Amino acid sequence: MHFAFTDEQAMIAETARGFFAGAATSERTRAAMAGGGIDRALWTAFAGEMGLAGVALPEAYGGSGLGMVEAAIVAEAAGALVAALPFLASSLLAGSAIAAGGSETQRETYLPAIASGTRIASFVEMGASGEGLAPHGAVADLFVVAIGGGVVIVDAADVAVEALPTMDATRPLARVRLGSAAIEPLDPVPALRAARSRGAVALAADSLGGAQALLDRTVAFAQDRVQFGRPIGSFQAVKHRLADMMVAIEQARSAVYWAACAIDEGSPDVALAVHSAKAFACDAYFDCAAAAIQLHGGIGFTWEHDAHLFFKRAQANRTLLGTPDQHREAVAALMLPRAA
Amino acid sequence: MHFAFTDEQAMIAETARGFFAGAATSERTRAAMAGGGIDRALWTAFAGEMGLAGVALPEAYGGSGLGMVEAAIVAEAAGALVAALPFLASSLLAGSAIAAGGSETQRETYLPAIASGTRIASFVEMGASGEGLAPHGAVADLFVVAIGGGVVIVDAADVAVEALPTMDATRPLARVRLGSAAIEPLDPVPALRAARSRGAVALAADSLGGAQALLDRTVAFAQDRVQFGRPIGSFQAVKHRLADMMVAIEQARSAVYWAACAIDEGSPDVALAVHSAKAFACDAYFDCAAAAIQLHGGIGFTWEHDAHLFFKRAQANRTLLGTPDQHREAVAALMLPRAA
Amino acid sequence: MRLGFTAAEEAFRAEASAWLEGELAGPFADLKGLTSLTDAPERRREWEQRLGTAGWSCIGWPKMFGGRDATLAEQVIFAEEYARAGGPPRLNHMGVELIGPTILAFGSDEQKVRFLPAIAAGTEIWCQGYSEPGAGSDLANVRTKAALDGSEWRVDGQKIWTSLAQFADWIFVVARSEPGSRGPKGLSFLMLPVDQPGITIRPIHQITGDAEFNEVFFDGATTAADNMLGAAGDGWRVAMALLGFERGVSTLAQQMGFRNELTAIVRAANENGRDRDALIRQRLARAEIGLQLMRYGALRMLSTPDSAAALTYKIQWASWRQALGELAMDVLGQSGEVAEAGSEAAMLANLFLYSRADTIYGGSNEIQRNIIAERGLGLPREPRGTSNA
Amino acid sequence: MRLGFTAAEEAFRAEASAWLEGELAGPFADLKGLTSLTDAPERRREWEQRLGTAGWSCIGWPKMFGGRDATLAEQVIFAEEYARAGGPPRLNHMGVELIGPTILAFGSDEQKVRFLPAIAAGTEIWCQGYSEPGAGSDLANVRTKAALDGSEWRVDGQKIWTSLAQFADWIFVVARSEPGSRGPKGLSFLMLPVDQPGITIRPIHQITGDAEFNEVFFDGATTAADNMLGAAGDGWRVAMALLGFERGVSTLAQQMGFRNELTAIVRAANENGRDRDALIRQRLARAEIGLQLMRYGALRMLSTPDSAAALTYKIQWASWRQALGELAMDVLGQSGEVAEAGSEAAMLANLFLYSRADTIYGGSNEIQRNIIAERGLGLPREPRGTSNA
Repeated sequence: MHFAFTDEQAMIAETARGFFAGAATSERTRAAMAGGGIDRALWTAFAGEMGLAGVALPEAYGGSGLGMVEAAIVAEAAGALVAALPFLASSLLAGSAIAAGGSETQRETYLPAIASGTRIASFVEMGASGEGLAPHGAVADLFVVAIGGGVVIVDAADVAVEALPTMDATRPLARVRLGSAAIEPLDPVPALRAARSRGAVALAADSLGGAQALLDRTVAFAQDRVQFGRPIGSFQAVKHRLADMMVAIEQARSAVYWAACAIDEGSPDVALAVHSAKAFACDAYFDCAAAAIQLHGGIGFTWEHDAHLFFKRAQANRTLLGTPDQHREAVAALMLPRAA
Repeated sequence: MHFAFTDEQAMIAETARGFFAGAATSERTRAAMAGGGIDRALWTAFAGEMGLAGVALPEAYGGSGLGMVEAAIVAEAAGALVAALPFLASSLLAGSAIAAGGSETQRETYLPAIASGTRIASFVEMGASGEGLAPHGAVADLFVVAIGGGVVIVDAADVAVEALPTMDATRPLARVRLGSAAIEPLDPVPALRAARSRGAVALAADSLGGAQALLDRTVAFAQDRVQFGRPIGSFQAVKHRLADMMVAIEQARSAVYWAACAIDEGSPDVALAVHSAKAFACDAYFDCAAAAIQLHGGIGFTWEHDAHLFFKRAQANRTLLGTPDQHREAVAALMLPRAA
Repeated sequence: MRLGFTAAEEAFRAEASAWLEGELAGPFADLKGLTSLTDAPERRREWEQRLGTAGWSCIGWPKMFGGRDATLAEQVIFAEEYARAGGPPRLNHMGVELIGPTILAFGSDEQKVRFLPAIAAGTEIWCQGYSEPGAGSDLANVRTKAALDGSEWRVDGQKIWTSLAQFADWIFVVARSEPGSRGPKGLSFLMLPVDQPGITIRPIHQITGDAEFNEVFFDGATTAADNMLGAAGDGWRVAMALLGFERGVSTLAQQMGFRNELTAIVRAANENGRDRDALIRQRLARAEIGLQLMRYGALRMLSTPDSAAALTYKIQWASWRQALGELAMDVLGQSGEVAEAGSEAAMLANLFLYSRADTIYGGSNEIQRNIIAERGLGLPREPRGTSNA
Repeated sequence: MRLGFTAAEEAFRAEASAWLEGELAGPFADLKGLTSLTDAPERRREWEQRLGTAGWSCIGWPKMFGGRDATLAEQVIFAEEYARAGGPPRLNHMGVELIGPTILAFGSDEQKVRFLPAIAAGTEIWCQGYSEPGAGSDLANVRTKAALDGSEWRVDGQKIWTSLAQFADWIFVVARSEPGSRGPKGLSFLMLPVDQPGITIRPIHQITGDAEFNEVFFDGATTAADNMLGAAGDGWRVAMALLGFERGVSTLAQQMGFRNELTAIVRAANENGRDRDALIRQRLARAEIGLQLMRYGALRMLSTPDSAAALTYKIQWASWRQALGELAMDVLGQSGEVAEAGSEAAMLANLFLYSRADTIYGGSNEIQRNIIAERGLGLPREPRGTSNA
């Protein structure tokens, strides 16, 4: 029992943070937002030189063979800069599904390209309508599609993909329709479980990174900005709201890494941990984003300030892969089996 | 359209406030709490000399013939001192039921005694178990009982009444069981509607009075109490929480008098108004009581300080005649007839 | 205490309703149900003028200035009927609701005749210049300067967060007319024509991508010497009184927009089945209750102008509407992320984003709580720092 | 990063579990599931002694002082198993979790030998004297005086909010030993026997009617000169370090009580059908998530002692438990108003009332937010007034 990063994990965290801080600038992110929600150069460096797209994919298929803790570390670092790249869609959702539910051939066929970033995958759960919303779907080369009781792989050329203007333009959604496309089935139960749980934890980690970045930026602003002759950070209303952000973030941190460990260790409480992390961290991110805008005052809701990028991503994180209410209801169902 | 007290209403408010401030002292209330939850001398003066128990009962039966607005004014004044008297149970619940659903004979028989305070009535809604909880039931001489689809009057001698130690000892509950008692039926629909709506608004008004009293007392404390070399009322955390209390209270005030007017004027939105007032004012009272204890610090949760009297009454107000959640659900049902 | 209306008032309601319905089903049908503050400015200018010619623009004003001497109850009724009929947001809100009443209260007879009829007729649209960059919620920290130069005031400085300046003919500003003065002293209240070389407007793009707000630059802007409300140095008093008018009948007009938004959310919940979710139902009920309490709070303010409800109104509506925006998105779910431009869902998504500003502009929630605590409850004032005036 | 335990640790778990189950099914069955802090003090004293003789009282301490040199993982496991077995609240919490570790850190060898084994053996129960009347959350504002009088310290003054003083043999206090000193300077940390003429204990009745807290009056109370921890004038440093131990393994013991409370609420909801109410389900889930995050927060604190999680823990648990109390009452509904004495419902009603104190004592939520903002985020300190030291 040691609930702190190993030296190797601390190094990965530092590397990932450094990478994003240098590369995922506001200018580049805004350019990506206007161009499909992907910074191609960032993605190439991230997946290629850095080898981070495959951080949690098996070594045998071109990944680093590390765990969900390491993937969460990377997602947290990406979230801190609201980086515009399909790490969630390609690696955590589609990649996890293929790794967990694919045949040997399927893994050999798809995972090396996903790990190296040369092919982008996405994931979509479809309702009875035969369509659904896929994150980064418009830039995907292939899709993992959950439909009916099955989970299948399908090439982007074989489905109808419609790019949709999305409030969070750093992770735009595309509407995907499955026609009579050629499909390859995966083992559905492990595939879906892996995609959902790893995706949820990655979103929770992204939220943690975003929330912490907003706290850091807002603290810096509150120390500099003077009103009524005092730095606004000296007003208790401001101090206390920043303190509340920290309280929420520290809990979110516990939640994210509890859930990541639970996945890696195959703990019996993995479902509880994943639902808890998704619900708590996404709510914390939203609350922190709301507070950050409020504490920045007028400048905080202008387009030129980055606060809205975080705010919109926070809202997107809440709605993707189940809302906080839905994940809490899932926790309640675990607690109250009789009444569920 | 004039949404402010008339001169007569302002005079009633002043009179009632003056009466309770002078008579319903902490010492007397605490003595009443130890003795059945009724200050007999207070009740005699309130109902007798002041003639306030019958404020909203018809003049023909010994009341003052005024409306729910005036009854709310009195309930608000009583709430401000957490006065221990059965105004709610006897006048607003049982008295309203008999006035609205009684025959001429029943009104003549019961209302004058209720208006003069010489007989105390209570009200209880019973479930399938044939029992229920009646406020001030242990000191009641008669009961209005809602059971099955009917509403009946029954003498206290003809039912089993068990006094129960109650968290809010200013309005203790008694368990009442209906045996094979002699009963007189009322017209159930108007009787139940009158008791529930007038009772709910009276509880909302009691909550308003209590919340405002807590705000006044806490503001005074915050101006006097020095910590870290400053009056605590100069700390923004304290100021802002007091401001939030005021924001809630002003809305509660609008809610209470909107609902009271709606009853008096027979407005089409009376159900919306009553549910809104009960939900909002009871929540506001609870929040204010919680804030008052917090802002008083250690002294606020001692037995000797009065804060807990308000806190417990606030909680009791939330649970009597439907919780805030239930009243909000009723509002939702009005808004969303299709899905109700 | 009485909430109902008399038969005469109900007759007035019928008249107002009939006129509004007729216009908004007929020549102005394109504006019916519009909610955006920035859309269709030219048509909304025509609507202002139509209201004016029919005498429905500023009904509470004296007849001699274009009003109809309407009673308070009639003003309440008109606001209700305007909402029920789906009237669009008033393009000249600042003129009708803020500067008009202020001119009525502080203006000279000449100023009243010069300005009020043009507002009532919808021929002169107004905007407001209060906030300045770097001052934020600190309204007394005005740096824009005004100097009397012969028969004209000359104004230099900058205002920010000026709503709808791009559509306005006139702007009112608070400027420092006594050099070296500090805080609320030495300020004057001036009215300037917008269309002049000394004034430049630059839109501020918000979180929605729209630009309702603007920066307004004054670089030797001028206005006639008698375009000052009150005396020189009286600016703070006039400005504060004007803010008081924000809590008048105009609150009912504002609430009409809120009602439309809530109705759209209920409709969305009906359509996607979220109206069966107990959590959503609670929040819809809270929204309904909150909106009703705004209405009855406004009626209390109007019936007793110095009621405590007035002090709490800004934070009440701002917080309510922000929560409404969050509710809207939670009703829409993921489809709110990809709402089609022009759809009602897109309007709600916009509400969600835009309402983040509600708790900031016009005195942030934090400032409002200070004001409530200090003015409403008599608590000690916040210590002012010394590093800056 | 690893949450699981080794096979050796699991063997330790089995041993601890077997012992606890045996005792709490056997000789101490009457204490199993007890949650009150004030009930059954004599039996709980016997339980302390039973833990002591079996070596399970202070397992993280060195063997020579009555511990068993348990690893951190073993301490976590023991806390979990203690909870699972339904162990009662530790009567000697202050001794085992606070003063014991402080003596280990600051005590002389003589002090360690004198005090630690008696704590581990459950023969000396401790309480804490920090707060003073009028000082509230302002811990540095200590007025209780200590003066060295030959071979003894003589203490005069008053402490308040002293938990469980009525059951204690020893009390530790912070007192002003340098006359005329102010704030955190000039304080000393003293340990005094409770049973002496110079000490009077008066219970404070709380909102529940119970009296867990006390006022403690020192009127020429004495203690031997060497019953001081650290040097004279070091009191603030020792006291702050002691507060740090509150965030150690003892948090896991505290959480065990929280778990019992949440379990009781779930049981009540199962029984009265409120477990089908979507609103209650959300709140139960929030409570479960919050409790789990306390657990994992505690494991982070224990794994990385200077983690930011430590700074936020007090407000986290206090706010969580207060919400838990409200949830309990909302699950019980009106029956919570009339809970029968001794019933589980009465325990929950008590939780509801008592938890109002959680956000006040031990540093109120407001003080905690100041500490987090100033120490955790580096924001400017709150200005201290000048009217009072």
